[in-house]
Amino acid sequence: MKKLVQDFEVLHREELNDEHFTLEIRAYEPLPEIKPGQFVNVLVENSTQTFLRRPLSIHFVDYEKNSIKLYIKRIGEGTKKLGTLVSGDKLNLVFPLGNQYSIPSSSKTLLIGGGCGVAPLLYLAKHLKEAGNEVTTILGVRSAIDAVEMDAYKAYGRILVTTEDGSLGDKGYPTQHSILTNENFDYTFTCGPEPMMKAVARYAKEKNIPCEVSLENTMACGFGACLCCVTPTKTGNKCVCTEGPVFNINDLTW
Amino acid sequence: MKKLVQDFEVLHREELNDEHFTLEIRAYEPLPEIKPGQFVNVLVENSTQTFLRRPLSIHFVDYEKNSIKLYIKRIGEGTKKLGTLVSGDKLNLVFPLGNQYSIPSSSKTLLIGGGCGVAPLLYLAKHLKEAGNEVTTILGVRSAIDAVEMDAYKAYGRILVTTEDGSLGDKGYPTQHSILTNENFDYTFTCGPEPMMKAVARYAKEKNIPCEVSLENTMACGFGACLCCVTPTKTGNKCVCTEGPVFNINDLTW
Amino acid sequence: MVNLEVNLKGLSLKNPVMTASGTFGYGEEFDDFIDIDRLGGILVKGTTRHHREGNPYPRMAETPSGMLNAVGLQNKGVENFCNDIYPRIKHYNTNILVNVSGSTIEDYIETASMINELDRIPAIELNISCPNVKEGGMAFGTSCVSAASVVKAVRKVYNKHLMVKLSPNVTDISEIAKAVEAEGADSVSLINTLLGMAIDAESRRPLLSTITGGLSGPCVKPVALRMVWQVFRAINIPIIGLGGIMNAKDAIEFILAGASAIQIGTANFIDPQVTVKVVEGIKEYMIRHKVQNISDLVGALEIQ
Amino acid sequence: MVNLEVNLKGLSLKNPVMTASGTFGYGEEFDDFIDIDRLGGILVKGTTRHHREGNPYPRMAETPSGMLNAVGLQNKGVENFCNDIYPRIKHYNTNILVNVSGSTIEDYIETASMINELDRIPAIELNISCPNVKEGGMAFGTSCVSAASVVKAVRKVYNKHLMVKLSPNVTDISEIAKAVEAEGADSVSLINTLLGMAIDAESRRPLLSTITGGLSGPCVKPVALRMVWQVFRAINIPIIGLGGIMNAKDAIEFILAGASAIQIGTANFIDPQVTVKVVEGIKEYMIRHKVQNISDLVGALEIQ
Ligand SMILES: Cc1cc2nc3c(=O)[nH]c(=O)nc-3n(C[C@H](O)[C@H](O)[C@H](O)COP(=O)(O)OP(=O)(O)OC[C@H]3O[C@@H](n4cnc5c(N)ncnc54)[C@H](O)[C@@H]3O)c2cc1C
Ligand SMILES: Cc1cc2nc3c(=O)[nH]c(=O)nc-3n(C[C@H](O)[C@H](O)[C@H](O)COP(=O)(O)OP(=O)(O)OC[C@H]3O[C@@H](n4cnc5c(N)ncnc54)[C@H](O)[C@@H]3O)c2cc1C
Ligand SMILES: Cc1cc2nc3c(=O)[nH]c(=O)nc-3n(C[C@H](O)[C@H](O)[C@H](O)COP(=O)(O)O)c2cc1C
Ligand SMILES: Cc1cc2nc3c(=O)[nH]c(=O)nc-3n(C[C@H](O)[C@H](O)[C@H](O)COP(=O)(O)O)c2cc1C
Ligand code: FES
Ligand code: FES
Repeated sequence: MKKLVQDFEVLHREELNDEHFTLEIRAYEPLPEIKPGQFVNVLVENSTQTFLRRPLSIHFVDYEKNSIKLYIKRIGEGTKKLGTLVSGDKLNLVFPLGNQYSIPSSSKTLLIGGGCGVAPLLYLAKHLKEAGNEVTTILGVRSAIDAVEMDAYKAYGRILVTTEDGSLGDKGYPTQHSILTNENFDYTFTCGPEPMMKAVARYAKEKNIPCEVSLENTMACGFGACLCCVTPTKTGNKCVCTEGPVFNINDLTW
Repeated sequence: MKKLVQDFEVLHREELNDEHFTLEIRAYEPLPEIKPGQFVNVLVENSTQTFLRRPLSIHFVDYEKNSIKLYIKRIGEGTKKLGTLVSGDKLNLVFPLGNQYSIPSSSKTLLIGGGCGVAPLLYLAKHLKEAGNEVTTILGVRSAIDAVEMDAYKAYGRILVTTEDGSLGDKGYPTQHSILTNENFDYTFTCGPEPMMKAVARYAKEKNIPCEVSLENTMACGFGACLCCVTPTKTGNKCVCTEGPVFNINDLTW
Repeated sequence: MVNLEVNLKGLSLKNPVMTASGTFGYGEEFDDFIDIDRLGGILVKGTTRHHREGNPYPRMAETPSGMLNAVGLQNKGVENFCNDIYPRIKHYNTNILVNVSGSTIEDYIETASMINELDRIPAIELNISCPNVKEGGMAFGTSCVSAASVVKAVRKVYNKHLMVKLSPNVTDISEIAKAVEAEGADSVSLINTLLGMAIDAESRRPLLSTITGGLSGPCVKPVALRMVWQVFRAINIPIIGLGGIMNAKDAIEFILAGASAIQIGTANFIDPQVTVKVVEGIKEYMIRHKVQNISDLVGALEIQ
Repeated sequence: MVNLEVNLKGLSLKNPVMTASGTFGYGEEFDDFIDIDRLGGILVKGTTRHHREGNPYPRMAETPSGMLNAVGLQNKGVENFCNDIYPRIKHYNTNILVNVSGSTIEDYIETASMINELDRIPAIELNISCPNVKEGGMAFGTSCVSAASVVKAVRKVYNKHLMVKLSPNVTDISEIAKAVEAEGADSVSLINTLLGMAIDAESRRPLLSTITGGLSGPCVKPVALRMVWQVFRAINIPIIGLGGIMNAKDAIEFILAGASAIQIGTANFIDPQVTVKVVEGIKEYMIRHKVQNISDLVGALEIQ
């Protein structure tokens, strides 16, 4: 999978709630094959406080429109600046980066996302469904207003929600959802805050099913050149940007 | 004259030709009294290459609209960025800075400008006329297309042009304009490239008439705090930002 | 309410925010913009025994997230300061510190003893680190022996608070800090500017008349923070931290690294009101983090 | 046509553009983005006698116009390099230089002598300046005596081009340069990273696991340029300049200051194609300025 540096054109920015938005961007050249779990490294221009690129998961790919969708949470200068882009603006990407989630077949798969960790799960759900799996996605959010894009997930399977304030779905964290005790799954995939992913990992270990997590890290390059993004694994330090971001929990020292 | 730090709102940007544009900006508070020859120091935001403010002469003041007009030449990052501002954008200014041109009365005054050195002359022409002087302005430009805002100057007196390619007015530099040999003046004021100002100074010395020039310099603060902007004078180094930008040529070591 | 007061070995500041020498004129330049009395202290321009014209134009170049200057200590000399400037500025209700520079030990002694006589100047900042003076201004700050010798000499004639400003252009700044502490410095301020250079590729000329000059602004902040942290672990007298502070967050970082007070330099050029904003920002941070005394934050960096 | 060839005391480069060690992996990481054979040379990762895991996470922090890193020379050791990596990358039709790092003189000797055997490696860059290794990596580069001793030892076992990479964290870099020249270094490269630090004011923690780390990027360019200029006037062997080069204009500045060739580091992370763009940009500058040979620009800074 050849990595590219390319300009994209912003097609559309959609505000999901106060913090989150999606950015749909179109490539000028035909997109290469992009796997679920991969990410892009975005150059934030016209900003004094973003010297390095910003890594963002690929939220969705539309080959017909030749576009990629990003799901972004406003955190600091960089993401805030991205949240001001409008249709027609240019955006420079290094992509596609990183490895990918495994795609089993004919299995009962469980996807658990929290915060902006939900970003890669939509595209993963699509691939899982296409490979003949049964897909259940649990999104853990703070409040009903944060439960966005429900319909998109529905297209690929079942979508469940937990809210911290109980305003929608089960109250609590996604790993406290009743379905985890009521049903059994063959595979689990997760992305989100580390404590949540660790809870999912504990659940998977208990149930003795495979679990893949997507890690974040501080990245300078995103393609294996700087070694700034290591995570400890059972076989030594590994680069999150090339040997991850997706790791099987069995490889981690969790 | 109290100096202020204030946000302004862009009312209008007008492209004069490929290189030059004017920016009319409105203050939220009533403008203080602004003298001809003074300048502002502008913060260029959202640009990675402009750490310091950019000094720009005050081209015109409209107290009724509570607005200042700047006349800007695209040079580098900062001025190019200013050339992308649109109506409604904010601009932070430190102003009014520097001293001012002298305003004689009932005199025959000659204003000579070249390049973006014309910036302060329009507002000066207005003041000279209001004080009962006769105003002749010579603008030296490269070609007819650069002879902009002629009507504005006309409101305050006679406007003459020299072009380097002879496409409008007298051919040559402004100090070669025939009027300098055909008529006599009591005062001369100039702003523009140093070689031009030096030619004007020579002319004034020959004719034994007062001559005031507006100098540029590298500025960090613009209000006398850093001493980065000195120019040598007969009485030692002087700050261009507080003791200038306007100097009588008799004080300079030219 | 939160308590921003700082006690620097007897020199008490109403808050930790001071201005950096050479970037704040004599204070008066900022009267239009802020109420100077709200600051912990102001450091006036580098002052020398004799009048100095400074370096020729050009003296300034912009750099990525910073600037180079080659002012070269332009000032009218200490006598002029005592007779003309001091009477004009002594009314400020804040600590006025004079930055004392020199080319020889005798210069420093002369200048410091004259300033010693001024009632309303509670401290001097001994500048042994200015990179823009040919005749040795910086050399004093780049070896322990010479740094110690100038501090020792000045200590004899100066009996108020003696702050010593250290040069970052050294292999081991904590050694220099220890040397000046041993000679009786009451505090150290760091960093002065890093020696740098800028070139215009098109004209093939240096951008400064002096070829090299002093680098300041946010670009130097990581180096400055590191040095404050190193010095904090090496000495027992208070540290005044500076170098690239643009806002309250930056100021807090220096305090966490070990600075008892901070100075703001280059940022004054970009926002002449930055100093009072930093005072307010520090207050806000303390309230938000439930910190009662600013001194509780000094060196409070958490290391596992 | 313009001639970009550079001869560094026997080491000939097709153009002055090389990559900086630790920022370009083993070259392979850039195969997707550029044709590496178009570069004057590549410096592969810092290589040590033994396998090193490097420092714990987090290893990186963004700073104004730059970044701090604390990678800590993560690499699989020189044997792994010779057996596994070298065969994979030796096909590149450019100069491959190995950056040799160590904690003891013996380490340097061992590593250098093993690299000496590799046909397609025409030179090593002796890293006596890495700030991220506790056991002395940087100490070697911060005194003339120790710098000289390691160069002397390596010179005995290494008979190809010996480039020595200098630390900027010193009082007088030209003294160090002279010391390594005297021991037979064929060229010097400068600068390595400046020692810096970053703090998160909110969590009150350092942003790097090692607290301090190495600063690189445009923020250090003024310091790097100044050092190249100082060293250029002090020694007679060629200088390879680096520190914050982002484009051809920056590269030209280093060459005017005295660099015979340049290296590009951090910029590779932001634009993985920057190196070839700089080659093109230098060509364009030479044509525009009617410079026939790049060597005509070396140290050609005009000073009145
Ligand atoms: C592989 C990968 C995929 C990601 N996918 C997404 C995504 O799909 N959507 C999304 O909204 N975010 C995603 N992130 C996180 C995103 O990169 C950061 O939120 C972003 O870089 C913050 O930039 P900023 O300029 O807005 O904030 P900054 O001002 O840079 O930082 C604000 C805070 O965030 C922390 N931070 C900054 N950069 C990172 C980083 N790279 N990793 C962890 N913490 C950081 C800082 O320490 C600081 O405390 C991903 C990160 C990685 C590594
Ligand atoms: C008192 C004063 C009044 C001015 N009035 C006007 C005006 O009315 N209209 C106008 O268009 N310009 C004016 N200028 C010049 C204007 O400030 C510069 O063109 C501007 O700062 C360039 O910024 P930049 O970011 O576009 O270019 P940069 O990228 O900063 O610089 C491009 C080139 O211009 C040179 N340069 C940068 N800043 C200055 C400076 N302050 N003085 C001299 N050379 C500089 C640089 O060395 C470089 O070669 C004035 C300057 C001063 C000092
Ligand atoms: C224009 C200018 C002039 C300076 N003059 C002096 C001086 O006279 N004495 C001194 O000790 N430091 C002087 N400095 C250094 C500053 O006081 C300060 O140490 C340095 O700029 C770093 O802080 P900053 O990044 O906040 O500016 C000067 C700095 C600048 C930018
Ligand atoms: C992530 C990273 C890793 C580095 N590793 C090494 C190294 O192994 N050996 C070395 O000599 N320099 C190393 N350096 C320093 C660079 O080679 C270079 O000297 C420095 O970054 C300045 O150049 P730049 O500003 O162009 O990046 C590293 C720099 C970075 C940013
Ligand atoms: S971010 Fe550079 S190696 Fe992973
Ligand atoms: S620009 Fe600072 S004194 Fe003039």
